[in-house]
Amino acid sequence: MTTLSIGSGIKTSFTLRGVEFKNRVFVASGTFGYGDEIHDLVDVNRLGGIFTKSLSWKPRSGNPPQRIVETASGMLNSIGLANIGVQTFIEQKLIYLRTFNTHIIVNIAASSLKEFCDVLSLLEGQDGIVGYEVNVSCPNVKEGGMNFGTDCKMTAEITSHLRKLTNKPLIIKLTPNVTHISEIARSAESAGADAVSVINTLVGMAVDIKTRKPKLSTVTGGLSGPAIKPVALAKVYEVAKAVKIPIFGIGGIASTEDAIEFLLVGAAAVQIGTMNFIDPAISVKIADGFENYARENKISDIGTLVGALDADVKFSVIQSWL
Amino acid sequence: MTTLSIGSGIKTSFTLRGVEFKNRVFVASGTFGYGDEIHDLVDVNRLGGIFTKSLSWKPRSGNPPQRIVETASGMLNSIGLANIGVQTFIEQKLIYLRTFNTHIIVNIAASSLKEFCDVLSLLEGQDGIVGYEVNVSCPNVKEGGMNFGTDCKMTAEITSHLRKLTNKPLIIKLTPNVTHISEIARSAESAGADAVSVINTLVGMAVDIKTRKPKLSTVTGGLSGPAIKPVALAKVYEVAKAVKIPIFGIGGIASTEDAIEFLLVGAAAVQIGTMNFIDPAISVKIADGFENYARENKISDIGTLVGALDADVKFSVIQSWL
Amino acid sequence: MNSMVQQLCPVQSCKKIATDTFLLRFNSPDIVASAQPGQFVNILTAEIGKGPLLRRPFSISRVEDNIIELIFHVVGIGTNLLSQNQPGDWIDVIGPLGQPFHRDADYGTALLVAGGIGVAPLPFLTNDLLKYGKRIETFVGYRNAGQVFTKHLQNVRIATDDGSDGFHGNVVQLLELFLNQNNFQKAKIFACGPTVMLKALTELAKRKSICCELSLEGQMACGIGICQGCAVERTEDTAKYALVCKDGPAFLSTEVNL
Amino acid sequence: MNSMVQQLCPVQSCKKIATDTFLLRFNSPDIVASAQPGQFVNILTAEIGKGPLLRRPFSISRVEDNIIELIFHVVGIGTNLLSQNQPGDWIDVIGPLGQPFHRDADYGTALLVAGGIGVAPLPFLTNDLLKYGKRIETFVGYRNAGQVFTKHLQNVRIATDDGSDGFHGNVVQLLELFLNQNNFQKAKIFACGPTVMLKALTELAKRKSICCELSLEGQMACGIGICQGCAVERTEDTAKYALVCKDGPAFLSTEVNL
Ligand SMILES: Cc1cc2nc3c(=O)[nH]c(=O)nc-3n(C[C@H](O)[C@H](O)[C@H](O)COP(=O)(O)OP(=O)(O)OC[C@H]3O[C@@H](n4cnc5c(N)ncnc54)[C@H](O)[C@@H]3O)c2cc1C
Ligand SMILES: Cc1cc2nc3c(=O)[nH]c(=O)nc-3n(C[C@H](O)[C@H](O)[C@H](O)COP(=O)(O)OP(=O)(O)OC[C@H]3O[C@@H](n4cnc5c(N)ncnc54)[C@H](O)[C@@H]3O)c2cc1C
Ligand SMILES: Cc1cc2nc3c(=O)[nH]c(=O)nc-3n(C[C@H](O)[C@H](O)[C@H](O)COP(=O)(O)O)c2cc1C
Ligand SMILES: Cc1cc2nc3c(=O)[nH]c(=O)nc-3n(C[C@H](O)[C@H](O)[C@H](O)COP(=O)(O)O)c2cc1C
Ligand code: FES
Ligand code: FES
Repeated sequence: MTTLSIGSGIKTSFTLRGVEFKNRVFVASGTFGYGDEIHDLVDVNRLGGIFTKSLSWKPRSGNPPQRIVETASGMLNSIGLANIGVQTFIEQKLIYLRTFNTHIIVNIAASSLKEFCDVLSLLEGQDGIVGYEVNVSCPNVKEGGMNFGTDCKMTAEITSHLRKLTNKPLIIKLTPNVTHISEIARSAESAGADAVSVINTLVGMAVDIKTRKPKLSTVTGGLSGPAIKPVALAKVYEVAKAVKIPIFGIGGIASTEDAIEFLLVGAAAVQIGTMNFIDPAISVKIADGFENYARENKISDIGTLVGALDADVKFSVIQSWL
Repeated sequence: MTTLSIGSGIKTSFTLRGVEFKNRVFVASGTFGYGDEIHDLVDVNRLGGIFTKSLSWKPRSGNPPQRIVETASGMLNSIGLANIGVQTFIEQKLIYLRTFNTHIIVNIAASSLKEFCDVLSLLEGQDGIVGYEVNVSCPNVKEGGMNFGTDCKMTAEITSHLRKLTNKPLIIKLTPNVTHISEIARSAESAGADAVSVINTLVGMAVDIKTRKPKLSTVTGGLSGPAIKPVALAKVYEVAKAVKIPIFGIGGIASTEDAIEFLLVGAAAVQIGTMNFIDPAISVKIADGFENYARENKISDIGTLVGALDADVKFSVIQSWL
Repeated sequence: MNSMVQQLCPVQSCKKIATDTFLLRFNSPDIVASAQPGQFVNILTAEIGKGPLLRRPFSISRVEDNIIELIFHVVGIGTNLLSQNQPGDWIDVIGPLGQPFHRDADYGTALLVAGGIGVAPLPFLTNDLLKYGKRIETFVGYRNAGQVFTKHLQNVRIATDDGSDGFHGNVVQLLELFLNQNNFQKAKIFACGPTVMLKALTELAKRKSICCELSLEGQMACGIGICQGCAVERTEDTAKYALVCKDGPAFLSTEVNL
Repeated sequence: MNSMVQQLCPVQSCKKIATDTFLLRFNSPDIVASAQPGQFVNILTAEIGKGPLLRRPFSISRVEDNIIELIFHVVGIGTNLLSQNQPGDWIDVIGPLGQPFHRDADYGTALLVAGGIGVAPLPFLTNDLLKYGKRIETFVGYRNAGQVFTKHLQNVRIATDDGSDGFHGNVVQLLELFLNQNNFQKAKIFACGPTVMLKALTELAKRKSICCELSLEGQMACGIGICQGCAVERTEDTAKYALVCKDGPAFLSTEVNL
């Protein structure tokens, strides 16, 4: 993990709470498994890091099929956070993950504040985890299933509790299904988050007109893929205007050009999600793409692109008449 | 306007506050002009009705170019509600629109409660307008540019004021860029709306990585087209569960099958937007498509499809873990 | 485990062989080297932006020298694009994927049963079973005579829904008739086809106490076990769901709830 | 107003004529019947789901019998798909669209100026101006010799950025040289090309007091005046913006702020 800049002399690395990441390209939670199934098809060691599938306290079997629907330039999923549970993860996956020459950030999901804390506490004792991403797009069972991430107070509460439990990078992953994502981001920042990830999936649905049933067993699911890229960019831009902590930009990234758009609007790094399914090597191609772009544009540090958007300030996200 | 059901014996019409519409297929505001430029390419008289471009009190020249960006299966627009103003509309367009054998619903946009009221009052005296659609996705100048449609109180206030001014169908067009669209819909319903239109565009953006500038002059714009269909369906479904008034379903409809999905999740009628640009005859094809579908499935009234989704009630929009 | 690869493969030929049915042949020494009957490949049917987002899964129908053969029905946009391939075109393929049929179990006669395009994996399976020295009886059901395709199969009996070829009825009924007339000591069913057919077959296999392996379909996003999209319910309690792409596509009929 | 139509038109031919440049010919008696120089057509480059969402606008380059000719550069996915057309394919076209060049004004010599693929509308214009009995001088600028295409043009002078053909420099410099050497009583410029070129030309026309008409490009969604997407700023006060698709694409250089 010492190759922080490549032979080309271009600085690709960046640091978050003392952790140095070799570059700014990551794979998004739930779209890369635990890195074991896919490593035949992509050199995971070339990545800035891997965000694991969301882990909960107990294993979750997930939602009944049908869990996937293809849509125009996108897909809906309703996996139901199927995962092996944190204990099994530690026992079965972590040893293998440690052999990778890249950083592992564990994504945590839970249905209560206590569960979030329990999962993180258990992970704290383990080697090979550099930080945590907290998936607040989960229903809070106590609050009648209300989504944690749609509420500033709940987001702040989770963040501040977890903050007390760890000194490692703590990244809050925000849901886009809110009126003002910047307010949620600010709550996370004030409560001690080191970074935010923007965005999780958009709520969407699809109907089978022959059976007249929803295509997904859970009626609605999460929309991802190139279709949502414009929304994701606008959310990252809104958050970047509101907070000082770094942002992981996520949503529909399918090329180096897409990823650079995210850097320019203010993302310090990007996560590749759905496109891993279509081209398992895409993330490494984008890591290479960043370097080529830097070379062609005589940029010595990819970091100079972050927030380098040349935008007319008189227009703001909410004020422009659409 | 008496052909409410076609020779086939299939009932295609429906009624809203005493106004009968010949079928359930409409064209969406801002995507059909005032019907005059496009009538060479589509028989407007075959439509349930036309929603006009948003009209404001004074003419609006709109935003500087670039106003349009193509995205994956969608487009961003930042037209800036360019329109000729309500007075010119009455003088120059309405006479011509009256010659159409279809219903005209005027869409109103404004930056203050007073402007909404003034525009509607002026239109009330005119023949040839069967109802109003109110675009609440506009910034409220008084409230520092906060979008009317993101706030229950402001939405209710506009609705109740306009309700007092007209006895014609009053339709509130909702923005999807909120946490709980059903709450906004309920406010509109309680305040006297006859129907809601769901959805307006999603906030999105795009960046030119060569110039490092936003592609749209206003930085962000509105995303429309097939990319947003899954989101639109989920929003219509959420609203349908919350209110009793009819819903106009809008968002990415590109085929008869798409439109039927909207009916099944609870839309009483549909509006076609972006796809008018790609296939100007699409709306009439969908009107025909509804009849063919009804014939093949031995349905005597298209209305029986509305809300006929066969969904497992134990899952709700917000509770399912994505 | 598999040694799967992602490759651009040159198309050798793409020909219509029955109503809406195409035979596609492409070159891939690497996939051929490790492919086994019952496995599948996942194909990008068009460059990004020129077709659907997700890859499309297809059973490996036959291998010959360095060539992979697929047989597929045109049912939507992806298969439509795939059918337009011509010699000289290149396709982006990931494979071989999934678990193969368990061919080495203890049985004398292999009963191969397919509904419609479910026939696709049978030629490869047939070829392999012949090596194991198994007796093979094949039963294929189609909607009508126009769809019938039986090349590279052994001892074929045909059923058509409209009676235009072979037995008038469905393929499970045809198999049942055969089972009633013949007495097997040890048989094993290998089946592929629509879910409704596989359900009926599961029922029949249970009644007749015949071991039955099903090749399932399932909506897939990744095809390699990372998205958890292609879940199918298990019958046993160990884990509630199996993944069609990783744990299957071939499952014992007693393992899964269809 | 136009009598525009939406039609499926049969492709007659599609050939590469210069670096990344294609000539597409398709049949449409209806569009030919009303087309005028400077107008354009709006084409669906692929069926829905098999290409980009929006139509793509192209100037009508020539008409001949019932055939419309387009010349285009492959710059992205839409033009790439369009270039793959073959005789026998059908394309969905809306046209003719927009306002034609104002050819009937009071001038003796027409100075036709094009940058790169801006040459596209000139053959149709040339043919028409010859009918009006105008003298024509044509100036075309390209990046390099490989891009040069001058068929159906009159009295052509070429500029290339790299000097590999004709004048070494840009086409506006070439025109200025020509204007300095010749004295015109009444000339009118008709121009089409990249915005940066049109800006320089506007400047030159102003200095030389020559009437100048520009064919603009603009990001379009509908092409028929209903989306308000293709706005260009006007110089006069009457209305702030004009629509490229409906009020243009041809505008006097004094009418618009580029
Ligand atoms: C393991 C496996 C092996 C298969 N082998 C074959 C084969 O050898 N020959 C063959 O003709 N077909 C086979 N199929 C089915 C084939 O994948 C689908 O017919 C194809 O994906 C349809 O794509 P489309 O774009 O034409 O249809 P569309 O209906 O437009 O596809 C829409 C979406 O639904 C999915 N889908 C549609 N039908 C199916 C299906 N039956 N199973 C799974 N997903 C589906 C598509 O992948 C896509 O995501 C197999 C499926 C699986 C899972
Ligand atoms: C009135 C008019 C006439 C034109 N005539 C010609 C012609 O005769 N020959 C020719 O080669 N080109 C012409 N163009 C430009 C041509 O429309 C674009 O090159 C084409 O749309 C690019 O599509 P693409 O998918 O290949 O490129 P992409 O870059 O993938 O397109 C992305 C988006 O940008 C738009 N776009 C890209 N370039 C342009 C452009 N220069 N002008 C307007 N929109 C653009 C596309 O329409 C699309 O919406 C004309 C444009 C206009 C407005
Ligand atoms: C199949 C699938 C599973 C996902 N699982 C998770 C998850 O477990 N936890 C999480 O925080 N996000 C999850 N996501 C969301 C992604 O990490 C990402 O935020 C989202 O897909 C948007 O990025 P994309 O458009 O690049 O896919 C999942 C997405 C997909 C498509
Ligand atoms: C170019 C354009 C202009 C629009 N103008 C308006 C408008 O003036 N008022 C309004 O209420 N909605 C406007 N809309 C939103 C549409 O009416 C519709 O709600 C939205 O586009 C989603 O539908 P679609 O995906 O079918 O386009 C506009 C949309 C587009 C694409
Ligand atoms: S298709 Fe992704 S896990 Fe099976
Ligand atoms: S492109 Fe729609 S108005 Fe010009």
